[in-house]
Amino acid sequence: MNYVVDLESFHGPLDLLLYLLEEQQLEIYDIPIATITDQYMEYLRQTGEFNLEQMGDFLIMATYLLNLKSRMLLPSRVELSEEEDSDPRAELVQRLLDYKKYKKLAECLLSYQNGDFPRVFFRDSEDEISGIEELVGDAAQLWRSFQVLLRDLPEQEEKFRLPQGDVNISEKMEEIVERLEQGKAGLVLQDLFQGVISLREALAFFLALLELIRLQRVEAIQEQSFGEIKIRLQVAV
Amino acid sequence: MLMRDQIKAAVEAVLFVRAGRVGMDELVEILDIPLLELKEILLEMILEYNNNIRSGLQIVELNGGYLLCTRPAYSDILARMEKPQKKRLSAAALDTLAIVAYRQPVTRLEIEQIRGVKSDRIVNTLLEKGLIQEAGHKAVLGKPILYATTEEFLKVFGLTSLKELPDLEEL
Amino acid sequence: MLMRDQIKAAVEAVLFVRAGRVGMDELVEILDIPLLELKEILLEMILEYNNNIRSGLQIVELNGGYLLCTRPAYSDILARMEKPQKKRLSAAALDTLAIVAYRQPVTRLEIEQIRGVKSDRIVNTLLEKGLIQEAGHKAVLGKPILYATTEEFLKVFGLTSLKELPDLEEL
Repeated sequence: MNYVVDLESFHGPLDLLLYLLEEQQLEIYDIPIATITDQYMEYLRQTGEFNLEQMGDFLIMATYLLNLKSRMLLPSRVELSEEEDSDPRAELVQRLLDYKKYKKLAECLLSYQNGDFPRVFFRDSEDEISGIEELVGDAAQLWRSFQVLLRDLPEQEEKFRLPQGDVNISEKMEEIVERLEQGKAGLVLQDLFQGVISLREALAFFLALLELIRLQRVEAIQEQSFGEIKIRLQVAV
Repeated sequence: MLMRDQIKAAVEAVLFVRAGRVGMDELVEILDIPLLELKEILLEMILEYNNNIRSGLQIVELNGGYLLCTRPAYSDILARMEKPQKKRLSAAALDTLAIVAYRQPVTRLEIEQIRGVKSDRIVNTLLEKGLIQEAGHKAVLGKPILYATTEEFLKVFGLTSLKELPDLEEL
Repeated sequence: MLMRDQIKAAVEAVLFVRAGRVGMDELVEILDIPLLELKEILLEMILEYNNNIRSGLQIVELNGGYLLCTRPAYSDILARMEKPQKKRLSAAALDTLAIVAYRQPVTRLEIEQIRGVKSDRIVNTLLEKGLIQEAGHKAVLGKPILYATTEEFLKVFGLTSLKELPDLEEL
């Protein structure tokens, strides 16, 4: 049967494993690792769209399962020490048992919340009903926060600042044409970037160059692979 | 089937939990007893409460429903109670609010550039609390939403105008 | 000067108004009577409440304070009350909350080890909802934050103490 499994509906890889075990009425204490691993991988394969962050957790478990599977399959050639002799599944079994326990506790909590178990009720506060909470604050506090933020800013600003209005491509286009008009033999591409101090400026020069080429005012010629790229004014035909 | 005393206790519990009026029809439904019997019981309860000098509470009929509330005699004492827990803003909320207050109107990206961390959740929280509001779109690529502070913000921070914010340049 | 019965009524009114725990020191301040006398009165009140079958309420001691809440006997009836838009917790939130409740104080990493998934978002959500709180730092490398449940947690799940949680070993 071909269907897409919604991984979102599982809280995580342990939940999916428990589901697989329960579905086939398998014992947690004696997990058939090979079978379960194959089924687990099959589930992942059938999964269509997924949330990347969540998928990461599932993939970590997949790696772990594959590793377990291979360890179970390998014949033990060497005399194993006491510790290594223990069932490689032991850790997984313990994790599944732990997880199952807390899952049950979560169900208990839900029953409490629903009033399925004898519980006490507290008074609904007016706050909760109206959704109004009285917030307090003072302007000096606000000002101090901002001061601190500004003080820490310079470093961050260099890192995060995005292109703003200071990069003007048409100015750069004029500059390129001007420089090409001065040097008769044209320029080598790298020369364009001489004296450029910021990445944004370099980007502006490059965009300006592309635009000039598109407008057929300038041509760029590379005579051999990996050779210099020469730029010169296009001669009007 | 509940005994009469149990019904009274249940009514008290219901009125207690709901911090407001409980309609008669709702009481009938919750307690699953006939309307007439319930009315009779409530009348008895009101009398009992009124005669019990050891209780600071009373049952009051209001718009065809009933309400548990304190007796007026204790209003002086209750006035001494601290008002419903005043909530302080978290440091993250305060930072974000400071940026909006001083840089408004400001986009979320601009806030993030100053804070150096993702701020979508905290911006949403401030929106929900009514401390900031959307204030149009910035005329740049993607037309990001601009945020500004609200009147509620002024109220919470005890300002009558944004001009009262401490001056940045003075530092 | 208040009479003893009046003090009891006043205590009841104060506990009623505050939808949660009222600290002993706060009670002393509000009622303006000596601590020892107040303690004695509260003990009497707890007994009186417990013996009054006509009351659906009880006084409970919690973290050195007192609070008024319903008796467990009426949980069936009260569960029928419509909760004013109480938001249900997601299954993931419940899982996480269960781990914090039983393992507290616990770090985020420990939670993630048990759940097998990243849990930073869900931990933040629980913090925002006030169901868990930071409870110091663990004395290990990196000094990770420890989390514990709050009084709000007890309130939402109708517990008067963490001891009322089902026994872990019995499951």
